[in-house]
Amino acid sequence: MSKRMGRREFMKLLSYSAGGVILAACVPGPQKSVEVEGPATKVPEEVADVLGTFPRRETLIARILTGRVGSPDNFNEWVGWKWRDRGTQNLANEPLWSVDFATGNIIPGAAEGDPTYSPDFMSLTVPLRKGVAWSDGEPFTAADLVYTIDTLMKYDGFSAHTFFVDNVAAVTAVDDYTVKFDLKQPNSRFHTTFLDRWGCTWIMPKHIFEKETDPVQFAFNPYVGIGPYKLHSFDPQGSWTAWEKREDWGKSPTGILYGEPKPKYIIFQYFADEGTQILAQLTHQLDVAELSADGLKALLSQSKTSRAYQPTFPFVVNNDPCITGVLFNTARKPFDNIDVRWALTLAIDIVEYTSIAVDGSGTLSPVHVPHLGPYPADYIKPMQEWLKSFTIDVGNGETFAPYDTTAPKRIADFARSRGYIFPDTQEFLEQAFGLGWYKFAPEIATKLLEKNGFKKDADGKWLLPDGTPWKISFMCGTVLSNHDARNAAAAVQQWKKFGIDAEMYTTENGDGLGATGDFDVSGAWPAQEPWGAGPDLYRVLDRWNSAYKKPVGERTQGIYSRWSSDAMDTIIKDLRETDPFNNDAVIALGIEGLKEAVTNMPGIPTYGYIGFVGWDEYYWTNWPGSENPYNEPYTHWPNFKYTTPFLKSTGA
Amino acid sequence: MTFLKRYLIPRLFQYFLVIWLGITVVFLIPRLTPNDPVMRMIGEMRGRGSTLEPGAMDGIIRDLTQMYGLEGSWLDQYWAFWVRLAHGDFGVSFFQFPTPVNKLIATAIPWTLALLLTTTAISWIVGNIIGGLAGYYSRKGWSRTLDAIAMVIRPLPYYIFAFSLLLLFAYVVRWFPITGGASLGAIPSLSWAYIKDVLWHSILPALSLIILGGAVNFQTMKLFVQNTNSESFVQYAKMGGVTEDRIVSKYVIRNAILPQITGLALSLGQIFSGALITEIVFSYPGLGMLLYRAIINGDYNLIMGITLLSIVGITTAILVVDLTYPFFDPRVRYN
Amino acid sequence: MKILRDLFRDYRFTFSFSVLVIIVALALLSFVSPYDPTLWNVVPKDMKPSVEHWLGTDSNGQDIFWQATFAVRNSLIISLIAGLVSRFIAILVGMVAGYKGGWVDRVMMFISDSLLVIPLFLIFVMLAMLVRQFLNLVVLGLMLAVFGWAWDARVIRSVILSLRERDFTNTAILSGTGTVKLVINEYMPFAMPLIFSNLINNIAWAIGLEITLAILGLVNLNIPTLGTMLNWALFYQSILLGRWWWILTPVILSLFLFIALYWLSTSISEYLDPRTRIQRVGA
Amino acid sequence: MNNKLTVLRTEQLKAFYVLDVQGTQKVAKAVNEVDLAIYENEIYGIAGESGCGKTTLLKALFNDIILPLRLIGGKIFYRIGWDEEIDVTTLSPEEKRKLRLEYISYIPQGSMSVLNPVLKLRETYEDFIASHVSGQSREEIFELAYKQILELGLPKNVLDVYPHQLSGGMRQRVTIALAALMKPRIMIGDEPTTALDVVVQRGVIQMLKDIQKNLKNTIILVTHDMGVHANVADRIGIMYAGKIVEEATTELIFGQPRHPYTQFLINSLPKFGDKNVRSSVPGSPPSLANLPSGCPFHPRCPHVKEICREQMPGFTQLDENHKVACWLVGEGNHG
Repeated sequence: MSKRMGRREFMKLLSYSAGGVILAACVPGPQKSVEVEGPATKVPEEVADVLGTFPRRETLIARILTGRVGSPDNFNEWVGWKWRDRGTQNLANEPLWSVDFATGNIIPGAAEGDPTYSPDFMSLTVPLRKGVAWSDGEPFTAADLVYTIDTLMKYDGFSAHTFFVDNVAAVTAVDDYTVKFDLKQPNSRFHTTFLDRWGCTWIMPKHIFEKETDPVQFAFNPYVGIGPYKLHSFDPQGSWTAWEKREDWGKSPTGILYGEPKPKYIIFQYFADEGTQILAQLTHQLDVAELSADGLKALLSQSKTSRAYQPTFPFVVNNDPCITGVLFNTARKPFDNIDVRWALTLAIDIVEYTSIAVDGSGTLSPVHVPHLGPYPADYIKPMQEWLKSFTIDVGNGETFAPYDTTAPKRIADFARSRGYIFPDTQEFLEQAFGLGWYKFAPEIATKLLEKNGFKKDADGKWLLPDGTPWKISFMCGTVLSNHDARNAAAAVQQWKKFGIDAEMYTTENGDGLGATGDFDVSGAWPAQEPWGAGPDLYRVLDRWNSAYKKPVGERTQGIYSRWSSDAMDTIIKDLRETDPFNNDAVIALGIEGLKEAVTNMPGIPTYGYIGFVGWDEYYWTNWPGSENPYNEPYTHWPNFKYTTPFLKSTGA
Repeated sequence: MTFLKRYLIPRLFQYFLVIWLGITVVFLIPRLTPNDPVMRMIGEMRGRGSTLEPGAMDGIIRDLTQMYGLEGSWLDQYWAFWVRLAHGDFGVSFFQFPTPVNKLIATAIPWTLALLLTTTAISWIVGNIIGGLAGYYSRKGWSRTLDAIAMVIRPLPYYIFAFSLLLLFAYVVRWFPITGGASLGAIPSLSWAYIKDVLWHSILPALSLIILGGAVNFQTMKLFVQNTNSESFVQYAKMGGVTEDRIVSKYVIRNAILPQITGLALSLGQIFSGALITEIVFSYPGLGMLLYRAIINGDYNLIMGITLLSIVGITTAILVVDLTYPFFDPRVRYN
Repeated sequence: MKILRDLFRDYRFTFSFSVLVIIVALALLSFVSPYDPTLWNVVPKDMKPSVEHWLGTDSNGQDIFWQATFAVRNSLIISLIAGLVSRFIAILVGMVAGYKGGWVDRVMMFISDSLLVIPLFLIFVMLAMLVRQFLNLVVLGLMLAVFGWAWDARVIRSVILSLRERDFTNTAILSGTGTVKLVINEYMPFAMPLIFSNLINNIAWAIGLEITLAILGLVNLNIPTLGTMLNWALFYQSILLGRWWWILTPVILSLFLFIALYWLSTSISEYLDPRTRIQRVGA
Repeated sequence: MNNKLTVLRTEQLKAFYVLDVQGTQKVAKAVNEVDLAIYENEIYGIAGESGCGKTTLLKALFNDIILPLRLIGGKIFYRIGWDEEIDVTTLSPEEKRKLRLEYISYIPQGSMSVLNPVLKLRETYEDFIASHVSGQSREEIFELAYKQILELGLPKNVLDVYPHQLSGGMRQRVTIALAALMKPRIMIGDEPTTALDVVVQRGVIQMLKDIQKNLKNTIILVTHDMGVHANVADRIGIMYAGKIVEEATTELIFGQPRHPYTQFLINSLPKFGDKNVRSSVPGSPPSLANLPSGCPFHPRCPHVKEICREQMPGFTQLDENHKVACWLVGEGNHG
């Protein structure tokens, strides 16, 4: 109790210091570990009614992830970037299919089921859901989808224009609820452009767009979609957007699939500063938000009504299908050398690495897909034997088996030493920390480097083969809480300890420098993320396609590591000719692809993307936490609409 | 007539030359940075999970380059910029495509002007009056106390100071709202309820700016007054038995304020750049964040739009000071 | 020596001098730091102040006391470069423009006006983006200096303008005093208090801008400064997590630094100003 | 002693600068046991080298004793009515203020800096007048001011300009006119002619004389220039190291100076037809904070005797209008 008072006192004190009173020495100190229990927060009565038009009990307030909406009165999602997590993708729009990240399944929304490809992959048909209506009451039919594709192909201002012009020969409505696409060349993954992960090709309401002379310039305000919520109002400054449950919610795919959404209003609000945002959540003015690691700790320690995705350490959401890590620019010396890339991998002590990056809370993956959803079962577990037997050539006829199955256990021990408390079951450890990673073997790394002519100087600093000091500039973005920066910080620390002059280089222009190959090492994803549903790794492997690779100085179209191999090209070609719904064949090819990637290590996979969601359960409960993961937990993801029917009002 | 020919016309010529030079520099600098708006947009879409098919990338880049009007050489773009400007048009924002820059600025500017004009004016007036009195009565207890307070407040990093105010007044005692320029759900109108709401939300951001800005003005003015206080004309007026209120206002403050007038004009001119950290801490709407995001995203047209305002604002402020300064200080002549 | 003795008579000077000595000593201590300031995880994380770690440790696993020694040193370097170099330019430009008048004045004011009108913030963000890789302390200091003199040059110029109209200028010119001598002997004493307060303002401005740039992530966050230290503390939510020993270290350090500089400037400028000197000594 | 009416009188006036140096007090004895009796309708000159305390004496006579100058002892009497002598050191600040300009006024050394540079002279006049009279009579006084300006031969528009637009001589005349405006009983001038060239000086002296003749009041004039004293003063007090050492009518001072210091001062005056460079007083004046023992002049005195080093002589009354403090002349009266 006294400890909690101390923290409160400190905060008060800091505020008083604004008035000139600084008595820091009198503040009792806080504690080291994070408390889940917090002080009772007094809820001011006025919070409940401050909103006027939106009765607080019937309203859910969530944070816009992507910031203040720059063009709040423009909902034309087909042109440029439109802040779609303000509620358009997550409430008001429904795509043909969405990925259910919690299970790895596909949720058919506007579609009735999977598409059917012709055997030569030159055409496919899509069945549409019946009984769906646009939020203005007009029925949703095949004509809308056909109109959308025709329009996108007609105007080059649409982002997806080139893609459809390159791929689609014709699109026709077979009947009101069936659409047939004829393709220009075989494409077994064409349907994934309609698969919503965080944006996909959406369907335009024909009856509205056809009235417009220039659909590119059309602002599409008010927004009309087939999702369960419709636009209520928005701030002209873009700081909030309010959505209202449709009276005919039963005519949205969400309503048809899961029943009535519970909150009458949902508002997405913008917060520029995390500290302010936490204060809003502590005072129940914000129900749900994604935070930084320490922001979440602060929220949990101050609030009794807030919870995280997991009830215990590591608290985090670890079912986002991205793998984070380190990406080498293999077009630049010395990163073109496999030995160098492996040496840098073995110079990493993964326990210390994750402790620096995420306080030990990431789930490790030794391969280039994350440890979540279907991937452990389909890939990581089946690959264990291969990983254990995998060796690298250290030189002088010596080999080394780098795989280390004790890494998760060691991370768990570290976390306990920090004071965190969590279950000690094999199942939990595997889910929280993964199955294994690579050994910390600086002596092997040294041998690998010396094999290639690297030397250490008198101060123990590494020199390049030409005798100049080895400097590594690790490129990442300026937002320090993002995982590229977290990985950058951790890797730089590890390599510095190993004797390399490494430094973090933060830039806003990561994409420009990345695409043109003007960097050493980057914190961008070490591999393209998979779709997140089904075992198909086509999306991951295809970015290593040599056909996309451009010389340094030109914008490459593939992954920025600019790595490719003949073996990988063959695997990609085989996969392209495989039916994506043929799981066994897809998995077999996927494993081959991952082996090729691990062997060459064009980027180091470290831990899966983790998010820090904080829910204030004062007004709404039954969130999809780890003990009841009925849906993915984020409010900014497209699937949030499928969570709304399961929420429960506390009646507070 | 000679004033016109020998002073005003060259001065106006200089005025427009400075504006032209400023604009040209602002036109060039973003184009010199490695930040390419097309790549930024692609990066933004990619970073936010959009599926961009690798095969379609070249086409997307081509389309965006064309849409943004970045096809020709810099000279072509520069010419196109002046042609557009002649029609009072800044073009469309790249990042908020296809929203016109004019509209983005028009939505944000009332917030910035309302907040910063008020706070700049108040902190200048209050800071100078209190600072002037404190300088004149510098041996009194209250003067020393105020001086100590200003001295402690001023070095506090603005972010820490603003967040402390927020903690105190919006969390510990909940008198003011935590965030935003108006309540959630409030739609702009000229109703009293809305205006009241906006005022209520503006108190903490305004307070943070006024206190810090006031402390700066206080300290400067106090120093100036202490210097003026020992000038012969003040001593002479005292010898002449001039009443103290006249000495303070017409002899001490009236003279000490002269350098502060230039300062005020420049702060007013700088308003158009917005107050970024204020906008961050209080999630307050305004030009600061708009400009910052435009810079980060390489949104050339939006950068031009906001900085043009800012350049004209400051240049005009300087011009006004130069033209009116002889009225404040008769010793200074037009030259 | 007499000057120093006179100055030490002023409690403000004594205080400021002691604080600055302590701060400079802190900065010098950085040269004997047992830790490399760019290495993380060298001490246990998030420890309260203790005997081993006088000011505790931070969430990056660094010792805050030793980190602060580097921060103070680097912030002093940046702000002194910025302050002194820009003061030099401002005094030179302001005095020459104000005294010479005519086309010299016009050209100089044209340059300074042009610098003044381009929003500084834009320039800094852009330059920071452009040169972040080379953004060491000296470059940052010079960057702040090059763009930080224009305003003060104008202020100094206007002081000179009004001084030029005073009698002693004519008297001095008639008696054949050279320009340089006139400016230094006659104008500098009048401008000195102003220049001192400007110097302090400028140093304050440089430190403040460095903090702003650091909070926005636009400087090299590996180099400890008061700004980057604050940025890391805020990034790890040390206020809401109650890690007061971390957040308060850069805040209190900059507080004392500023108060010391402020008192130093008022004390010295009062000393330099013969009119207030008698008053002060007589007090 | 005589039948003239005393308007200003001091008794054993001691006014020291008390400085606190590293905890120990340092005392500058600027005015040390001065007894003065100044009559109605005369011009009284105070002469001495710079640093002898004459300006401080002037301030004390003006009852303007402010820190760090302190009244250590003695009294200052003004004759307010015909019979009423009051000790003005005991007055409240407001009472002191009211006496100024109306009863006793001050003529500064006429440099640019005594007049508020940002005010037209009319406004300065307005401030001075309005601080002493109110309402209807203020306008009357203004009319008087105009009349007076014309009478004194100043240009008609002199009140419509700023101080910096006037020549030094003109500014000096304006300050004299201002001092005389309310017909004060005493006017005190602090080196009013020093900064002026000889021709202008003569005009200013004439102006002072005219005013005195007109108003029949008292002028106390401080200057180091013995030539000026010779021209204007009726009586002269010679001051050395905080003390009056000789006092007599002008004729006596110039005709029969008795104190060696006075003799030096007179001899340093250039005379017509004399082409030799005049010798000035040898040595330099003593520091007021560290006076020699005995007679403070003894280190520079050519006729120094043993007693001079040990004891300060008292005044010897040579004549009704002539007194000297010197061992050469007599033992004096210490009572």
